[in-house]
Amino acid sequence: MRNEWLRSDRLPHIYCAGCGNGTIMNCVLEAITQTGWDRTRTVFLSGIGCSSRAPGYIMTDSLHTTHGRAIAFATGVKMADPSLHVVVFTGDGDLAAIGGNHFIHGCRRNIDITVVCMNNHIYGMTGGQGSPTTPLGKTSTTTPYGAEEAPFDLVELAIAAGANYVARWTSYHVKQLTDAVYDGLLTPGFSLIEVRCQCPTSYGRRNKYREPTDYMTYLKTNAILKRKWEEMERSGENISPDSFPVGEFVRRSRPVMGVPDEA
Amino acid sequence: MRNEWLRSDRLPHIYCAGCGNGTIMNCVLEAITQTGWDRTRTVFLSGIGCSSRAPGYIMTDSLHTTHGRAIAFATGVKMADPSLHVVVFTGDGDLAAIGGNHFIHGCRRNIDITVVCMNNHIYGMTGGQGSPTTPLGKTSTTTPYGAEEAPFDLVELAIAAGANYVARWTSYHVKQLTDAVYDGLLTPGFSLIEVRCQCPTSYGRRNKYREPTDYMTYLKTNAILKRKWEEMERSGENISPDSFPVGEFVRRSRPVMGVPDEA
Amino acid sequence: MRHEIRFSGFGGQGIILSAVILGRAAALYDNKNAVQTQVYGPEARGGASMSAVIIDDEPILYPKVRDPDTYVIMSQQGFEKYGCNTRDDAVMLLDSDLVHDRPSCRYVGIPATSVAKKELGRDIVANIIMLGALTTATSVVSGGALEKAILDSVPKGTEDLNLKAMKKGQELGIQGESS
Amino acid sequence: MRHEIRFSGFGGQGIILSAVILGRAAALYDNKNAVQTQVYGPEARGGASMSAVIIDDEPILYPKVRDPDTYVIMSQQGFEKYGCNTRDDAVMLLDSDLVHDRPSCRYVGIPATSVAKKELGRDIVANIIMLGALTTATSVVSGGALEKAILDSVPKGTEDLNLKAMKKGQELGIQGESS
Amino acid sequence: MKLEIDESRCKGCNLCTLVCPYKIYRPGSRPNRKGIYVPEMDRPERCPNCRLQELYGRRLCGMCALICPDQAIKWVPEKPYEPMKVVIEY
Amino acid sequence: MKLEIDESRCKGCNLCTLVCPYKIYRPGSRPNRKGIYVPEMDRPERCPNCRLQELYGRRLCGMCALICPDQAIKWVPEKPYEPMKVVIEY
Amino acid sequence: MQGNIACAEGALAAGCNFFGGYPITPSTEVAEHMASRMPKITGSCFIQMEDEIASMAAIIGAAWTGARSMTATSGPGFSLMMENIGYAVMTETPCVLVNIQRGGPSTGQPTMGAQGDMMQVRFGSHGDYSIIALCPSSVQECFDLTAKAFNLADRFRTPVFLMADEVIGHMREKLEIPDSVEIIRPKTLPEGTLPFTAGPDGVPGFAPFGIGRFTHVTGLTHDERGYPDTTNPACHESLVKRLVNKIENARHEIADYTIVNENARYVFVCYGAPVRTVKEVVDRMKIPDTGYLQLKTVWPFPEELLLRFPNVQAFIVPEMNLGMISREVERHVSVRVIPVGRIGGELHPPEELIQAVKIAGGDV
Amino acid sequence: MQGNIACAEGALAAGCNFFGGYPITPSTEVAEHMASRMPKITGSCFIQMEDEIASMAAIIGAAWTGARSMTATSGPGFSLMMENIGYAVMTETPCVLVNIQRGGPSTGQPTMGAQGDMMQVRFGSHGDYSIIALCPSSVQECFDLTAKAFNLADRFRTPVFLMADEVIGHMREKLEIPDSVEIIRPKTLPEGTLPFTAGPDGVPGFAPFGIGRFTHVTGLTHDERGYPDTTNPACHESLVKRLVNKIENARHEIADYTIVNENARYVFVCYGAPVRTVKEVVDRMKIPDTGYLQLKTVWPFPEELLLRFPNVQAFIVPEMNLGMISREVERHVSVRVIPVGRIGGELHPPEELIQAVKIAGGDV
Ligand SMILES: Cc1ncc(C[n+]2csc(CCOP(=O)(O)OP(=O)(O)O)c2C)c(N)n1
Ligand SMILES: Cc1ncc(C[n+]2csc(CCOP(=O)(O)OP(=O)(O)O)c2C)c(N)n1
Ligand code: SF4
Ligand code: SF4
Ligand code: SF4
Ligand code: SF4
Ligand code: SF4
Ligand code: SF4
Ligand SMILES: [Mg+2]
Ligand SMILES: [Mg+2]
Repeated sequence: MRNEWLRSDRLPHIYCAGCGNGTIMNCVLEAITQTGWDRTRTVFLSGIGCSSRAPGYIMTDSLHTTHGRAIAFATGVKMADPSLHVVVFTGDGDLAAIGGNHFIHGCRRNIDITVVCMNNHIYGMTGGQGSPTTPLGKTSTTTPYGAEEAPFDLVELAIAAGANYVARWTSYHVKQLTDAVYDGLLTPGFSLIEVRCQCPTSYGRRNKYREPTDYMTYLKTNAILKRKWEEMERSGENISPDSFPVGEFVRRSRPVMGVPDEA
Repeated sequence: MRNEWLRSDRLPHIYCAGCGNGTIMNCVLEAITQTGWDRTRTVFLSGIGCSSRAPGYIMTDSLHTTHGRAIAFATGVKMADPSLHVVVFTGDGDLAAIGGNHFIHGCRRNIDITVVCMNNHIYGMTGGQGSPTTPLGKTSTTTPYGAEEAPFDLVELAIAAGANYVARWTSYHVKQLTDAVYDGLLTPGFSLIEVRCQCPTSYGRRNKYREPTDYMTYLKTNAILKRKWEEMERSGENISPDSFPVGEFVRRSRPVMGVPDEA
Repeated sequence: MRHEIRFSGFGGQGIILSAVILGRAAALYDNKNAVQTQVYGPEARGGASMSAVIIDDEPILYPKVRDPDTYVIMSQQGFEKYGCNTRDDAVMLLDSDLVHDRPSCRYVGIPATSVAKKELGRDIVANIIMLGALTTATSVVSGGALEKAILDSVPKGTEDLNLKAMKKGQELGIQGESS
Repeated sequence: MRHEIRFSGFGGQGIILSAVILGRAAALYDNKNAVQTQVYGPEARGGASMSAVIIDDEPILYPKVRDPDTYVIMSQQGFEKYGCNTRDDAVMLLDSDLVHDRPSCRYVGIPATSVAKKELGRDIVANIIMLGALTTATSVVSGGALEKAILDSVPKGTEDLNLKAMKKGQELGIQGESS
Repeated sequence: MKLEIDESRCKGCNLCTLVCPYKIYRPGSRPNRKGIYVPEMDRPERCPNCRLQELYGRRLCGMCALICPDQAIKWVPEKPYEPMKVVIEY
Repeated sequence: MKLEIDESRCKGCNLCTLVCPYKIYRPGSRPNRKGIYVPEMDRPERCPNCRLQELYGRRLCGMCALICPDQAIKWVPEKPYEPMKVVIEY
Repeated sequence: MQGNIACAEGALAAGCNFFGGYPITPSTEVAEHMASRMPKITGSCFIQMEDEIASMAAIIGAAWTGARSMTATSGPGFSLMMENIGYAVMTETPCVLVNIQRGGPSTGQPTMGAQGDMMQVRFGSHGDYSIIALCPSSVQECFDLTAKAFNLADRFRTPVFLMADEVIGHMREKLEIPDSVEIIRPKTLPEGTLPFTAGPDGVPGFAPFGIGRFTHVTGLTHDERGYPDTTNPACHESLVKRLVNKIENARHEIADYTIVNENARYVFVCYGAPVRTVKEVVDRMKIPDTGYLQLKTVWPFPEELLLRFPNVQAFIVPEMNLGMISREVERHVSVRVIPVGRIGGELHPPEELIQAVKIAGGDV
Repeated sequence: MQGNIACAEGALAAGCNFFGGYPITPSTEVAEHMASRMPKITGSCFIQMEDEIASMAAIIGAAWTGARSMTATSGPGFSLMMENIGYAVMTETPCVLVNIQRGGPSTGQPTMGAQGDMMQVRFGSHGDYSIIALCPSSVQECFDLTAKAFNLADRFRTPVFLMADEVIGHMREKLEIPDSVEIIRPKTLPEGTLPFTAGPDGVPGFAPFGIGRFTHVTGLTHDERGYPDTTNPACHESLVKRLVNKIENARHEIADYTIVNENARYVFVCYGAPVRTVKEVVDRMKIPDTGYLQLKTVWPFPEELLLRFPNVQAFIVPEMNLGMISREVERHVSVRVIPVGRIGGELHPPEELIQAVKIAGGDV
């Protein structure tokens, strides 16, 4: 049961009311219980950020590391003992700003870990600065006049860098997300599951989604299934700049590292 | 004339006999003279590595920076004075190992600089360790039994990260390379020109191409024009693992940064 | 005269902003010296947050509030963490709906949050109500100075709402449940 | 007896390997103490590179060669940088095709590179020829020790070639152009 | 099984009100001791999980609990309906 | 114009020998003072650049100079054939 | 106004026109304020970089175009900047770094004040070097010293560090903004002079990029032309000694301090937030026999100032660390040195320092 | 055998089974040797990471699985590791770092020897902390001290630094490899004890990942459970003081040194390459009245050893930097301290030290 994986002595967690991170934790733990993995043989890692606090609430061994470096630490854990299951929680800033290099190298090596990125398009922990996934024009404390730098597409980046499994969902799509995490956990090699999620406090507040429920409605409305998205692209249909495709983008078997011999 | 751009008091340079870096410098300077850029308004930057020594032989202002960071320094130069022309020389280690994050962020921001990567698949300067572009199975001092990590495709990475211009040639294709650099220089936004080139000393020696001429013949033989490559892929033709496509891969106009207002 | 004022509540209530406004009122419009400080942590979002102001006619050297004479407490947890060991001659303004305990010193209970929500339609101005009450229930700051400082500090378009909240607070500061 | 031997040439000639082999021969097979050091830079690829060995019956404390009694010089630039201020009682082995100047001390010229290329087909064994010559032209190392050290150090499959080179060097060490 | 919101965890975000197909949750109307408006429940026994979880031996629907960022929603056994007990009583 | 290899720069890599369509460069056979086998030239006057550079006012072919990693290949004006001078003499 | 905002305003007053940064508590407000102000100032650029390494790189790049450039960070980010700080030192790049110190080591206490990076700023990059570090103890000093930092950076062609702390950075008090601040730009490089040839003060003239002086800048050991010369011991020695001496020999000129009660027997040596407690104890409570030396310049350490107290029996050094600058004091004096280290985030209360005075006086 | 290779062999002899590194002159041979040896040893992993930050991260991750893990680097890479070094300190992760020092600052002199990172190793990461640093002066000591470093790392649950230099790292001399080396693994964490509850020596038992102890490891200030508690001054103070004291209080136990001529009047304090010159001067040339203290453990600085020379008139401290450990000596003694700093890459020749003795004796 999912609850057994929680450190209930640490709850409630520090997340703001309605923060998507808590939901994502639920889905990841749900997926993990489905794999039947042993709690003593599963390790969570993270960097720094709101998202990266997640492992602290989970009752396994865990490393809450330095900002951006979780995948590099995870590489050490997994290569030193491939029989451990390794899952990384990270944020958009942690993964794609300061941690971008470890991210692409994790994908390239195709190291057998699963990375769940809670992408709230903002630096939540430090109070709402722009991140490399802040969409053009959106406001943050460091883009008070609207973001001028184009954002990354984390899915494309992971694919180009070589990851074996890449999917994107939102914190609204709890079932699909759970399934995607499950698939990611079981696919040998590097798995990235990007989860677009609400940060009502730091992002929503400045971008018209102060209420968690409004924010979630926004996510629900703008997430378009990959197949549908491709159709729309093909037919030249007008796609809202707020919309984005969700689904599984890659599942393949490039050479991997850190897969236990017996697997 | 190309020669005017050289610091002849520093020649001969430190490169080994037959090193491809010198050739690439020639092509870049040839392309630059074709643009008619002013030597006083052109700045070269580089990180650390054999390749990164190139700016030291060019008679302009130049910054030979720290390992992997040239693009970050270049971002400072270009954003502080967009009227300067900014060109970065880098190596595969410099760009894609330690510098990978600045690389993808340079592409994402699409900052108006031109990056020439001298990709010799090895850390030349430090004596021949494997790099993130060392092909599977090739030997180096840190992969004495053959590389086990899959290499990056720098072109795909640059495209996924958002660069406006991306091309790949080899040090054999001096004319095409010159043209590609010329196009890169003139395309607003981030341009990456990957040049596969010979390092007879550190790579060739351990991988059966000790003689520069043999090495160059190898490059010539295995570089396949992009169009032909795509045809071969389509027709399911057997492509040698040593082969790679060359040509222009992307030319587009995503939002850019650091382009002077009057341009 | 020297005053040390401590504010506490939970994250999102504008505890720090309250102190900033008070400090500004004292320094710019009451012509005193003022230093504003705070304690915050990542937990501030849920847990108890605290901010403080020292107001003095003399220059303020040591900047930290150590033994406040005035408290503004807006949550039970804030009360427990920062408001339970008051000195006897202190005075405490508390949000009477959210703080369930009562201090041993003199206090004035203000139903700031419910009034803000019900009468003004926005619970985020509860802190301004508390500030308003401060001008009538204590002598740390003048109403005029506070009004100017509020106008300096709140987002454009919300001036009226905030002034209304201040006025409401001034009334409640006189009427409120008190000991 | 103490010997300080300095090797110089250009990058790629195996200047460091020569010193390593010599040090190994002395330490492991002549039962002396030996310390090997070098100077190198990025320029070593083109410019002059230098390595050195101290051989002594006593433990070697200060490890750097400061006033060599023996030189092995394989390029003109190496001569200019590291071989021109020899002490009078020193002896220098030089590659007579590549070093154009001659020292004031006793010297033995060995056409190592051209012999290596012409007679043995591989110019990379020129350094081994020089080492061979060292055993006959000086007393710093014994032929037997050198042979063992060479066999320890060279890539598998090249033992014969290298031993041939050593033998050739031993001959040239006696016959070579000398002062 | 009985549906419960753990008041020590709930932060009043109302996401549960958004996802329940049965509209069992409604935004709370009064703050609790901590100042939080915990949602109110409208006939929670309508939740299929309450009714059928034991029977099916697995969780049904569960959207609310999956989406609740604060791990505040749970099902607790209700004494009178424990099947074991039922068996014994008859 | 006369084709020259700058011996102070050439490192003997032989890449010029690989690319010249006229096979003007041949691997050197004797080391120079620095021990380098500088390529030898076989009738360099065949190079179109030597003959036509001045005439066309731009560099032709130029493969060897572009590929030479050591910036060692250059064309230097040859006194007797300098057009200016020619004009004066006649 | 908040100390962090005062830093930003001080920088803008000094003409800072390039800010490259990466957010980190408790320095974030510096960047945020720059982000809102700079886009409105022509010729200015605010850029949020991908990390602190890139931030430091970017401000160095910008400085070489002649911009007045700056970054702001806190402990973890500061640690990441160490390599490029060394590069700025070696290449003599004028730039300003603000470090709003928080509790370390590691992620430590992100929201609490500390002064634990005072040795790091001096020794945190590899190799031998010197830097200039200033420490404000009030919001006004945040403004004044940041503006001053730019002048020192240009004057000595070196990175200058404003080593504030969370206490001062997040404190709000009145700030008087002067109509204008003094601005000293770098000496220009005379025609015909090599780019790294220095005058008697050890500081070369500055030729920014784009003016046709064709300067090659490298972090390798280089000669006066700027060309690498990495295996020549003499070249390295003269370069590095010059870099160190141009700062160490100017410690008099750079020293910025306040001395109160020269005749005191118990002398506080203090900088940053603890100055406030020291002032409370000495200026307000007037504890007998006490005086103080407030260092606004902490590095280069102005050791000669320690000699200005003829009757001193003990130096008391209150710091929000386990004793860093007290180590430096110990090196230079023979009287007793009493470090009063305090970590955990709270400023020393006056009683703690009064207690130290008692200890110094043998009362305890 | 070369010093660098001896390091690698020492590590392997000590059971090192995880190496994460990034090449850099002059340390590269350590990694290269590991790359050729480790793939042949079952249960061992050599991995070349994308940079030094990742290398440091990887060895910490590996250490938590119970591996004996190590990296090797030089100046620029060392600077990049600073943040994660602080993390290893804060999380009490046993691991070994080799730094083959080269000439700095910045890229400096990549191929020349130096000892310029001796203060950086102690103070280079933000915040207050302590570490253990060992300095070999021969190829044999490279082997011995690297092996020892692993034991100290496990014994004290802390990163341990082998601070060698290019001179020793690239020197070749005879190495005697013992049949086996002593191996001390960390204390295990007793059942029922919290993961960060320490015994009287300040060192907690170690529960590696995978054995069901569910340890949460964080670089934030944490309580004995390992849970973050970042705004509680007492928690921070007790944690950081314990981390510092577990090392500083054990300086006796950790000290590794050689003393020659206790009755000397002129005493060299030396470590690393300059030990060779000191030995030449004292042991071989037998310059009168000279003796020495060779520090194999430089940090924690074993200050009490300075008291072992009853007749000392001057301490002479030869270093391949501008005077780093001499600063530490100055703090602790009242006799004259003569730093003999030398930079540029060349080891002090004997004459230079003899000259220093003359100066100490007033002959000059
Ligand atoms: C080296 C370093 N730089 C900066 C920070 C400050 N910092 C903490 S969290 C964070 C951003 C987190 O953003 P993200 O990963 O998106 O997480 P979120 O809080 O949004 O979940 C930053 C910049 C840090 N801790 N360390
Ligand atoms: C921070 C840091 N790490 C490592 C090094 C050592 N180093 C110098 S060059 C280099 C690799 C260069 O490889 P590449 O960029 O491919 O250049 P090449 O020499 O092959 O042209 C390395 C690792 C360094 N100088 N700085
Ligand atoms: S700041 Fe944003 S991301 Fe962080 S806990 Fe609050 S809502 Fe979640
Ligand atoms: S080592 Fe390789 S890359 Fe470096 S100069 Fe030599 S050939 Fe070129
Ligand atoms: S489990 Fe489903 S039906 Fe039951 S309360 Fe939750 S959301 Fe509603
Ligand atoms: S989703 Fe959870 S935290 Fe949010 S209101 Fe519902 S029960 Fe409370
Ligand atoms: S320019 Fe062309 S034809 Fe002339 S020598 Fe060079 S390669 Fe040959
Ligand atoms: S290409 Fe240049 S360097 Fe190479 S052999 Fe020809 S002339 Fe010499
Ligand atoms: Mg985020
Ligand atoms: Mg390379």
